[in-house]
Amino acid sequence: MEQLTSQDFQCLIAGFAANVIARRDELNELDGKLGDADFGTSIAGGCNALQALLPELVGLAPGMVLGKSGMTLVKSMGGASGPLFGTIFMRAGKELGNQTEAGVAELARMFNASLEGVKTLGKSDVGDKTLIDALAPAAQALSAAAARGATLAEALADACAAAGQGVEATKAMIANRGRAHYVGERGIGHQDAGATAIHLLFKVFADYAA
Amino acid sequence: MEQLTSQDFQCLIAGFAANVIARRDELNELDGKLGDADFGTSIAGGCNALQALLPELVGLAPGMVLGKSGMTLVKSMGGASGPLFGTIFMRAGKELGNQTEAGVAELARMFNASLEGVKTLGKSDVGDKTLIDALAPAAQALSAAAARGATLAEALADACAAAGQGVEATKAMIANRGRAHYVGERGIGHQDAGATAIHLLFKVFADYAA
Amino acid sequence: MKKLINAPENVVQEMLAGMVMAHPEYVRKLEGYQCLVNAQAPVAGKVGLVSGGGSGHEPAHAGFIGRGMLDAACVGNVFSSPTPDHFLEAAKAVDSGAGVLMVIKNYSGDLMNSQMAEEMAEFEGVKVTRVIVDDDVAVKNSTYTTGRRGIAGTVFVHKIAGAKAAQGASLDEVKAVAEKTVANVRSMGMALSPCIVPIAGKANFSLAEDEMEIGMGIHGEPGITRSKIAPADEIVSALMEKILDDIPFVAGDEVAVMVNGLGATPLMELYIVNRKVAEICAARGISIYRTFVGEYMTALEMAGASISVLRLDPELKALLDAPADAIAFKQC
Amino acid sequence: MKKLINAPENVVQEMLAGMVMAHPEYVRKLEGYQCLVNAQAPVAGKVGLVSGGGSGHEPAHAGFIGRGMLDAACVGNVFSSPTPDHFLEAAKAVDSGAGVLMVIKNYSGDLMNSQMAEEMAEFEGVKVTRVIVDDDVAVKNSTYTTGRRGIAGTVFVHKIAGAKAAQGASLDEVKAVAEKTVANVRSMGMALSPCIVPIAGKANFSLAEDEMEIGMGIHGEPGITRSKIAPADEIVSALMEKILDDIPFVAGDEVAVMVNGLGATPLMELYIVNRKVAEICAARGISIYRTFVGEYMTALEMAGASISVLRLDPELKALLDAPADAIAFKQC
Ligand SMILES: Nc1ncnc2c1ncn2[C@@H]1O[C@H](COP(=O)(O)OP(=O)(O)O)[C@@H](O)[C@H]1O
Ligand SMILES: Nc1ncnc2c1ncn2[C@@H]1O[C@H](COP(=O)(O)OP(=O)(O)O)[C@@H](O)[C@H]1O
Ligand SMILES: [Mg+2]
Ligand SMILES: [Mg+2]
Ligand SMILES: [Mg+2]
Ligand SMILES: [Mg+2]
Repeated sequence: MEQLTSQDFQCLIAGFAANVIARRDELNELDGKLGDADFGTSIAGGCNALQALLPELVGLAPGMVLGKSGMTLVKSMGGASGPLFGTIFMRAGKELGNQTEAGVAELARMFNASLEGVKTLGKSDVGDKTLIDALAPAAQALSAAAARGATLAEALADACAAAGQGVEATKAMIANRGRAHYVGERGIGHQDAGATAIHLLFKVFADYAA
Repeated sequence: MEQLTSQDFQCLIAGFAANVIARRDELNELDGKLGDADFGTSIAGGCNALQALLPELVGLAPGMVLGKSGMTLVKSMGGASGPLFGTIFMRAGKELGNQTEAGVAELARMFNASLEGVKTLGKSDVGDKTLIDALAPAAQALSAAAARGATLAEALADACAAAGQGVEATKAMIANRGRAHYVGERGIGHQDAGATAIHLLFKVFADYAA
Repeated sequence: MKKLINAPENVVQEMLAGMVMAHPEYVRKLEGYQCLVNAQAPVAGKVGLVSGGGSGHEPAHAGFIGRGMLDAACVGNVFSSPTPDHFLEAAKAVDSGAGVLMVIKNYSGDLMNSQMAEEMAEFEGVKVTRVIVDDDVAVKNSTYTTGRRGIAGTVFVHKIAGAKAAQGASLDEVKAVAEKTVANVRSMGMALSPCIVPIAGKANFSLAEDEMEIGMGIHGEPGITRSKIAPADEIVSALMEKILDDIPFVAGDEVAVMVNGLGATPLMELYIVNRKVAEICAARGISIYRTFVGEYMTALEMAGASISVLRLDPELKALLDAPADAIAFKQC
Repeated sequence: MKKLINAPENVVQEMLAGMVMAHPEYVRKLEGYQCLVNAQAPVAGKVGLVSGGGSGHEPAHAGFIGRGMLDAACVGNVFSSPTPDHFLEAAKAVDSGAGVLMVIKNYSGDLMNSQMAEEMAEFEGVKVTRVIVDDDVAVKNSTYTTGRRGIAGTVFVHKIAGAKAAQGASLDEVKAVAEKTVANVRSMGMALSPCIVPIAGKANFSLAEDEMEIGMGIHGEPGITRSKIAPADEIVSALMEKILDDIPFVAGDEVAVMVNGLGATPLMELYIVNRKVAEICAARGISIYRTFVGEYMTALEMAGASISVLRLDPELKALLDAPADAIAFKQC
């Protein structure tokens, strides 16, 4: 498989939702170390809404699949992560536009657009100990993969690995944004929950394409 | 010693105060089983006020010594026991009037007057699981002792023993008055705190005259 | 014991000082007594309204001092009745010559201390009379016992008698409407956790992590049943059945409702309780005229709530609606 | 977890239902949204005032709906910002054409969700603007971080902006006075015990039996220092030093003070806190114009308190004094 179709994106969204729901408590616990322990509940709530949305996605263009999913997350999650995760999907969908399929080059463009959206909305950047620290390296890995003409499987495996390293890197950081910044130095050693969910997203993509 | 003078009553009040203060926590615990666990704190507070009052009692007639002590208890204790213990001393003092000494006959009259005062104020009677169940038998013992011409030591020893039996008897009773009545049957097996303090009062008298 | 206090033996004095500092336009302290008095009292020609009892029930009772409610409140130590001299001085401070009504909750201590004060007032030429509130249906009433306890329903008595007094009614009239309120109000509470009297330093009872006590008093006196904790709707149903069946309240009655927090229970939960109270009233054909949700008569940091229902008639409705401007009870 | 609730996932809906049932003369529910709207809104010509945020802070924010304060409040899940559509619908419901000001506490979630709502409102032709409250001096301010948190000082913004809007001021004028309030209010809190988010079912942090945390946030976010519990006066001194030195407040300043309970702390303790607050202000030559003591911005059943100090000028004084008739904030 070198191109992802609408049906693929529907499967990916279903897979992401199922994985997140299964890890709800784990994500709450991570948020608990740095913030208010609700990230798992919040994103699992959003993923329940995604599951309910799935039937409505059938037959839509991939961009709309992602856009509608993003809007659903925004409307159902709340908290800081709702607008951010919503933006990730909405911007990715917008970037894809009316195209009927997405390959490595498109995915690279899409997730870089997501990254820009998150940075603008969150007024944050790489190194702030947020989901950006997973999303940015993943997007970069996709760009690199596209540049060297890698396969979809390779590209997504790279993105997943980069996101994973990004999650690891958040452990050493001191947060500037979100509730995690209130813990300041006490947060060193703990990984960011939002970044962890981004890693999960790319893992679902990578496993699907593998 | 067959007659108690003003100085004797001052000593008795000092003795009662010291004993009660030493048993504050114990009395709180007893009240805690049936009521709100404050009786020790309350009567110990009254006894602190009695200790502060002692210098003012010097030179007063016995009736005034008791009357002033009673008023001090009323003003310093609060709760249910304040008016009741205050009444016990005030009525005893009033009954003695201007007499300069009190023997067995006077003590019998005095504590029977106290008993009547408590019954009227508390709208309570023997068998209600209150301090009356210690005070009534003690007063009766004093009357019996007076009738048979017993010595002061014998009379007060009898009164103390009767009060002690009264305390024991409260264990089997179900309270009708005071906060203890809210526990109803759950209070069976526990002795009344107010009755315990009355027993202490007569123990101080008995030990003094022995 | 975790409390925001200094020395436990100073809590009442320091609280009173803090209240006067916060609300000098409402209250002043009666020098030498644990009493707060309406800054405007005595009001010429107006019956004085005094309440009091142990502290630890804040905002009751000093928080209800203000225009259209209380003229003074005496504050005993935590959960312990004030002594007669405090009641007496409060009555003297607010008497304008029209006499003074004392609103007393039905506990042995409060009864006896206020009775002594009433008798002492006679000697001082102040006309004082009392009304005894006994709204708690958790305790069976009987002439052989002290009878039912006074709990949050007392706040309705303050409001209604306060409004009547503010209208310039006579002592007899104020007392009559206070007694009518007492006759028509019923309450019951429950607790999820105990509270700690500062001077005791430890909880006055214990409840297991999954236990609650239905009928708990506002000093931690035992209730009717201790049982496993249940959903709010079930608890409310149990309380409301006891309350409504007591007078009884019947279809067509108009009532005021008070959902009162005992201290630690969040307002969120009180509103969840109120939802079920309103549903039950609707199902029984009882119409709710006014609802009060909040902390009115607390038991320090006890978790739990009480529900009070007051049956209304046109007079009580008008008096309940009258404006009030007390520290912790305002009606614009 | 011991709570007077039914299913944890229904607490917000049931609370809102209970609020509407209790106070139909103040609020109505916006069908399909977690929003309560002033029963009178929109008021012709008046700027609409909307607030919101996670629930669990009751009476904030829905309890501040009423004449002279808020027109609507959106309520997210416990401690979690509402989504943009709720803010949007609230704004639409209260807009009379004069525009809408949203009062938002400075948390990433509230910021982003309300910003999205602001952008969406533009498309719907509703003029919406925001003011961000960041009064908590426990957190250092910096352009590189999210900055200070918004806590109980927000209630002053509601009161003052609400009074300005009630006077018929324009959106720009209401926003300006809200921003002036934000610029002049500083707060800080502390906690003695954690709280339990119903859906989590367990405490969100733990404190040993002799520990407290200074600077604790209203969602249980960590504070500045965790230490052995100290006497109230010491704690208040520590908080006041941070607060007063921040603007800084200086001798001659006139201020309003709010001593706010976080949930489980009895009013008795809040007044003990206020006593020391007043003493410290007096010692610094700062004069207190008005004091508010009670629960305004809670964190469920957390034990603890926050102190807020607002520096006043003649305009702010007049607006603070203006009448208000909200569910949980009345000024006669
Ligand atoms: N300003 C921001 N920019 C980017 N990511 C952010 C920002 N604020 C928070 N996040 C991300 O959101 C996650 C927390 O989400 P959530 O728990 O829902 O938010 P909150 O409880 O703070 O409202 C964090 O782990 C972080 O990755
Ligand atoms: N009506 C009454 N008549 C006689 N004694 C009473 C009455 N009520 C209470 N008592 C006595 O007072 C004691 C309780 O005193 P205390 O704890 O100070 O009162 P409370 O806490 O109920 O205000 C009881 O142990 C009982 O002996
Ligand atoms: Mg969070
Ligand atoms: Mg007791
Ligand atoms: Mg007591
Ligand atoms: Mg959150």
